Amino acid sequence: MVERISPLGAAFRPGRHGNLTAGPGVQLAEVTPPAIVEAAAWPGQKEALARAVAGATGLALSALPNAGAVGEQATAFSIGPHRFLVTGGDDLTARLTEAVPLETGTLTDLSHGRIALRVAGPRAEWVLSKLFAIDFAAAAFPVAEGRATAHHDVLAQIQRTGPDRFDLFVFRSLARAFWESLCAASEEAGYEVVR
Amino acid sequence: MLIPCPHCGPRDVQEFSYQGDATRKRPDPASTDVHAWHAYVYDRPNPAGPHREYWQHIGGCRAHIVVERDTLSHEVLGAAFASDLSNQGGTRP
Amino acid sequence: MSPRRAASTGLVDRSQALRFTFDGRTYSGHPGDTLASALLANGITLVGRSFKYHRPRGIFTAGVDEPNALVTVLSGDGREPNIPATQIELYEGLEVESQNRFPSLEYDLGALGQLAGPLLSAGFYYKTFMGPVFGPLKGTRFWMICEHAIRRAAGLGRAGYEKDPARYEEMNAFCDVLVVGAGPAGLMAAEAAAKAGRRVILAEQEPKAGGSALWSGEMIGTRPAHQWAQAMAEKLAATENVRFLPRTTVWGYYDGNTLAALERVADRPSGTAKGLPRLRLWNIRAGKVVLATGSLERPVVFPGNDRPGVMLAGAAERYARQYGVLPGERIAVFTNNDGAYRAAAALRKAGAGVVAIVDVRPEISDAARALAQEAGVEPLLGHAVTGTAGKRLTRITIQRFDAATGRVSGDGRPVDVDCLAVSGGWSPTIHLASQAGGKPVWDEALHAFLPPSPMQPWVGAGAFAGAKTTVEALSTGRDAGLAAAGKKPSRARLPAVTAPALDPAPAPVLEIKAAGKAFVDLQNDVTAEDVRLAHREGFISVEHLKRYTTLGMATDQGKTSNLPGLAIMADARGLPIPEVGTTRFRPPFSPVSIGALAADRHRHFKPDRLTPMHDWHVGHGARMMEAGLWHRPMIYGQPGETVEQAYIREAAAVRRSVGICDVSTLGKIAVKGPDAAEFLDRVYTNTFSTLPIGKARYGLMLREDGIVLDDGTTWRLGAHDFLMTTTTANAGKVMQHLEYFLDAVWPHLKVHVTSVTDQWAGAAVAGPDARRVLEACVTGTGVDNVALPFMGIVHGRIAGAPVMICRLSFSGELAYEVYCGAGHGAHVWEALMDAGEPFAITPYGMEALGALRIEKGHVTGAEIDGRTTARDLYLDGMLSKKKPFIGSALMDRESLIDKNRLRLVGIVSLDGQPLGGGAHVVEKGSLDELGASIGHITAACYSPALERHIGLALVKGGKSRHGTRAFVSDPLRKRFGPVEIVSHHFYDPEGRRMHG
Amino acid sequence: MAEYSALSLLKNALSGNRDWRPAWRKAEPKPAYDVVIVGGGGHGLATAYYLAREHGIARVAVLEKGWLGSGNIGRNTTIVRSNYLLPESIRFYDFSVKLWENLSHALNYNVMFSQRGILNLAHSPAQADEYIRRGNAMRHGGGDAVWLTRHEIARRVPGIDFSPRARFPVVGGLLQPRAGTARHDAVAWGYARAADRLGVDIVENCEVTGFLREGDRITGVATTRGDIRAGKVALAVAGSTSRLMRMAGIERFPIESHVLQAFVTEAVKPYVDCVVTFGGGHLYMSQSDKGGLVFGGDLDGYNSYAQRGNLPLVKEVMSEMVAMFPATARLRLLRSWGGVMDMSMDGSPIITRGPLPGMYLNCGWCYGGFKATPASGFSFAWTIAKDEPHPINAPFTLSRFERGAVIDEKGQGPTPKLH
Repeated sequence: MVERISPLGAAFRPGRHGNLTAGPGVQLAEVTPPAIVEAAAWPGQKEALARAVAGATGLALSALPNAGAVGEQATAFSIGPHRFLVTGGDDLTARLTEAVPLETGTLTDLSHGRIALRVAGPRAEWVLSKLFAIDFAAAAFPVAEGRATAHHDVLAQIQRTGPDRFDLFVFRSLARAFWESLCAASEEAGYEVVR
Repeated sequence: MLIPCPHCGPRDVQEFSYQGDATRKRPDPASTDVHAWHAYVYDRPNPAGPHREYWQHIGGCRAHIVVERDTLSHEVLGAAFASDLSNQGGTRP
Repeated sequence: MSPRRAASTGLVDRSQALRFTFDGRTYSGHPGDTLASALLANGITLVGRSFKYHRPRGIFTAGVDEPNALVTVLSGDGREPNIPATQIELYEGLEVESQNRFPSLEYDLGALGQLAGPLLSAGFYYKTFMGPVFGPLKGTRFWMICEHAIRRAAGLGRAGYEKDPARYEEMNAFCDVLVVGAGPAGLMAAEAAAKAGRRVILAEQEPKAGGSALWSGEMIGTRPAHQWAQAMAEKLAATENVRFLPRTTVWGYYDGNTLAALERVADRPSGTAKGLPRLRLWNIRAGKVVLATGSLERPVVFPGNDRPGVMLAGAAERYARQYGVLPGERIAVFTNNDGAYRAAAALRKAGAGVVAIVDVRPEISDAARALAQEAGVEPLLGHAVTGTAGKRLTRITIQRFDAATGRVSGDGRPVDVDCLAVSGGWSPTIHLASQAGGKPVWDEALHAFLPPSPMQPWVGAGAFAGAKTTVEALSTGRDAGLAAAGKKPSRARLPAVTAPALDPAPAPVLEIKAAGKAFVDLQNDVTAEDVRLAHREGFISVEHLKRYTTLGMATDQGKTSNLPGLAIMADARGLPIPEVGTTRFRPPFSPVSIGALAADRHRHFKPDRLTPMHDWHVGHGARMMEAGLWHRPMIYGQPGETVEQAYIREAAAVRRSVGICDVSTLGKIAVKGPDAAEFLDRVYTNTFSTLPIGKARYGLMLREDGIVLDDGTTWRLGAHDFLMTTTTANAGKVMQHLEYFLDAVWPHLKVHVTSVTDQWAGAAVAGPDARRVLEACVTGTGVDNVALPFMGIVHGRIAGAPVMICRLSFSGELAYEVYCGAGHGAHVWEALMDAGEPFAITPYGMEALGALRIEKGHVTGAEIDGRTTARDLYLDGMLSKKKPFIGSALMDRESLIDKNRLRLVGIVSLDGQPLGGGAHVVEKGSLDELGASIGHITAACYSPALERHIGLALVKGGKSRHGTRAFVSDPLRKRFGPVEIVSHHFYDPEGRRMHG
Repeated sequence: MAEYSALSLLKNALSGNRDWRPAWRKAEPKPAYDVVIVGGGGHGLATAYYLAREHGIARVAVLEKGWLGSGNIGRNTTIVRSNYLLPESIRFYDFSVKLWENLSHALNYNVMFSQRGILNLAHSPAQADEYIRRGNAMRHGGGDAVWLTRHEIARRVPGIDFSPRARFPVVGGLLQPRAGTARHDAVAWGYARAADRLGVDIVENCEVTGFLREGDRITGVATTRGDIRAGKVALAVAGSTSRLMRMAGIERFPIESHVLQAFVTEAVKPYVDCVVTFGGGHLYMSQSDKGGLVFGGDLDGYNSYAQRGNLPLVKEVMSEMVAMFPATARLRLLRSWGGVMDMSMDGSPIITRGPLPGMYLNCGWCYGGFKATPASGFSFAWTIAKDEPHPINAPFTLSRFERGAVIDEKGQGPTPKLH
């Protein structure tokens, strides 16, 4: 298997940076999973698609807007009226292909096209609020839910994977620029880049 | 200004791309009525008051939404998925 | 201690000294001071010069409404002009200078302009400077000479040209209730909403909460009001569901209850904690808003009302109480209302001499009388100040005044003073409410405009809403907070307030008419006479008044001048003030740094979009260029090579052996579903439903109006699975185009589109040796002519990575596009470079790509410019006659098929000199005598294959001119020369090479 | 002696400025006129002036619903230029610039047209070619245009980001030296005063509420101040065109109303001399005589009649400002405002007879209305007086959309927000 090369390049600088007077407020990491697949349903088929994705991944996934699920091996969340972003291991595409018939919808492999960046820590909401015009408070954005939003030209599909942990899926070609913005936004809180 | 996306909830206008008048009817694709095509492509009601219009949630779920909004006050009066309200006129091909 | 420091310290920490410089001289102040209070404490009352007449000016207010005391801050990371001294928190090392004076603040030559005073009446510049009608100064010349001098005299501070190194940030916040203003009303509102469980943001423009409580001298409960406010603020700040933002000005009220605020986080030079922004822009989306923005005092207009030493009474009181500073030693008070009496008492208590209270009213309340007694002076009722003297105020003149008729009588009585505290009553600060929509409502008793009825979900409280006392402020504040939280008003007891029972209603007198210049807009030097002149000339609507005289257009946006200006116009027109109207307030409430509005994009204006091979390109000497957001190699220059030499070498290598080019930026869209083929038939002008699996086809798209939108190849990967490619520039546009039709027009079609531009890295391998390069590295598939015919697609591996190869050609050579997962892009690229080494594989950039496509006559964005039709580009063959498609209905309208349209041709330089994109084509003429343009060159290059300078062009008549001579006419680059118009298919028109 | 001159200023100064006459009479509407012009903005007033001045038609009323000049004549960024690409546009706007050059004299009112030049910055070789194409088109069309290299720009305009870190490096720029800025309000007032002195009635606070008709023919207008009959009714109501057309029974029309915001900073000493536009986005900036930097960018991008915009566009424009002139981060935005634009389907105006008998229409100015004021008034007056277009406005018909003869400067097609 050929290893994928991270697009972050020299912009990825492990270690602590920024204002560390109160310790790093966030950890930043690249956490791109082996497989990222966009699953899209035909009108009226989103529930069937959610069931199919659930069956293939073992996730408890609902078809409600913004819904999502987080598991050990896989995650999924709604990114549009008929769409989920599903992540998992190397066998994800094969499993989904088996589970999702053409009558339900289609699958598109984005394993190379999207990069997952993780922002975690007590100041994660604060840092992300600098970049996105959505409400990151736990009451408004519960764990496992997803949001599709944008920071200027950078589309981001965001899942809350823990009380103070968010995984952001961005276009690969823009990942380095966005990473730099993310680091800059994190300087005030202090940040640690972890592998 | 906030646009109430039926999928994502209310979002700032900066996430949306405006696509204009949503009352125009696209003629039947096979139609050769140039006047009807001309009206569809060029003419707009452009009311001062409630206006039905398309917004695409381009910085979000990418759905097209039909929004009713007052052009005098910018108050949003309602929103629905465009896919539930096809603007294709004539017979369906 | 400075003689101007009062005995009581106010809220200033005198245990610590802070040094600062003003115009190069060093002074000292304390934490808690503003620059204004520190200057006053040092006895400095001359601070600036006015805009037009360069008159000496002092400190007029103590807050955001300051029109006069503007300085340039030098000690930040860059010069910052026009900052009110009242808005600068003092810090150690603060360095400021005064503005709009030459050679010095004390002796300003600009003040000589005052001699021409009557000539410089409102709008004088519209009536002169036109200059002569004939001769060298005709037209606009004379005016421009005059203008040059006028521009130098105008302007306030001087701005710098150095890049601003400061950090600016933006924050998005959501709350149930936003409370604007942390005075007594705002504090109560925030507390009430917080107790009801709402998420609350409390924003206060000053460093400390309290508003008027900081200097009212009142008691709330058992404590001085400022202590009560501080305790409330501390309690709220510690409350989980409250965010208290001091130093935060809410400056814009936009649609959808979105408000913009500016927080001064670390507005001082570096040395603050790393990572802190200088300013932070808050975008606040609030469920409900409580406006508790208080009120602003307005002056009375009278001759000489602008001298340093004249200030608002509330400001004088505030300097005495909050800052422990005496604005003068011999102070007079001039008022039309009771409020100024409290100021008089405060000033006296702080240690100043109060020498007179001049009141236009014939009678006053008992409470006012008692305060006058505290101030130790008998008020002069039915009197007015009618004149002043001194560069810095030394004397005022007092005369009898009849408030009913506005008439002045009797002899002037001089009184020696060094400060005059003036009050014309208070106007609610309704700016944000006005921005939110609606017309303000006139209140006769307060002689002021109250906020309009809400057009957006806000609730008013305190003086903003017309509350006349602190008790009312507390109760309206609490009710507003509850209302915003969706609760009913409370009957619980409010803290008691100890305050004098003053009459809140001012006398309706805002101007004293007497001889001498009386200023309405202090900064812009608009006088009462200017307002009357505007009236005489018919500029009587408020908007005309403002525009004709510049009243209210200065940096303070008329905060002190608005109402007096209206009152004078109303008087001139013989109308009540509300019938003259008021102007609509617009954002921002107070000036906002542009850096803060650019926020993080101050340093990252647009993201850099990089291909998977970007680092390789840069590492191998590529010179990169912009292509939208993308960075693409322009050339891979070798030492000593010019751009032209490099691209010629690269392009020649493609024609001779083999080259490789990064095409990852091409837009790529996955089109999937049972109706995908049908959809593509509707979207493209040609047919895709007949395309076999494993093959690609070139396609053309039109807009609805029949103009070409984009072109590209689409690959059929499965029965219901297509990969569409678009041009780099139009990828987003095409995606939106497809999404629109699928969502809004044909939602019943079962088709999904997804952008996969970033999923795939692409490399074009082109040249006679291209196949041999692939043969050397591709496994798992053949790449020979049988396995991979022209427009065929195969799947295999290169260096272990899965690849998809399509044989298609943009260069006209035998060529392949090799696609792989983007994460493998650099890996596959390097493997191709290794495999190509025996053939001297040459990476080529955009310039060579351009030259190769010009030789082939392929169109790109320069020809598909949003105005050309398929016929213009001789792509008629792609217009299916068997089916309708987007654009088919309108593409043949009469003007779109006109013979004289600009159509695509090739151009060959006949004089051996280069052609340039953007040059025009003419039938005759010269650079001295330009001919009529018959078209223009869209792209040009030196063709290594033809060894000539060639270009593509759009010219009238197109093909019909093939074989004719014309001229390239490029006056901008001073190039004129003969050309031949030829077919745009310059090179291998039969396509033998790419099919080979 | 001219009513306005240095001498008259002096004379009036000596008499305490008490003898100035109103700039225009507050006329009462008469029952009938030869021509009624609806819209007391720049174009309507200019049309009235040229009708009276060039064609001797003085029984003319200009009806303004609010205060004179309350529309876009007083809300724009004051730029006058003719740096267009297409021959129809070049001919029209260059004609306008020529009128501008003598306008202060013609009106005896200083409109402060200052020919300080406009510089369009180009940031890539492709963009440079595009601008050079335009500059060459201007030159071949009889206009003025000069190409400046990066170094010439650096010398001429301090403060532009020439650092290696600039996101969109400047590769060159197109300069039109004869372009510049003018004092916007003065143009309305100058035309109003000059028209008034020629006998035109300017009626403020007079809103048109409907049309008087005989059959198909428009014979006058109903207003809040009574019915007014007219031989010809001319509409110059950019921003409200669709509303007026609806009153005339035309429900759909090739116009969308959009809000455009504009901005001004606090006044500073001379900072930038010419008008500069940024090619890495959409921004145009100049400095007013008073010292404020006046600038604007894109439309907010949605239909609006509200004369108020929203925050995202404000931030976008400021970002571009800082990208172009990094030091302006330290300047402060003083005021923003909004105007309602008549956005047409190809970005070009409509100046024509019709669409109903007795009606004449001037609309669809998009961003371009201010600089067009003199030529628009001149050619509209010609069209009204002679019942045929002047050569400069002949291409700007309403029927061009149906024929496909669009004048699409930006190549964006029928998407008004992109023009």
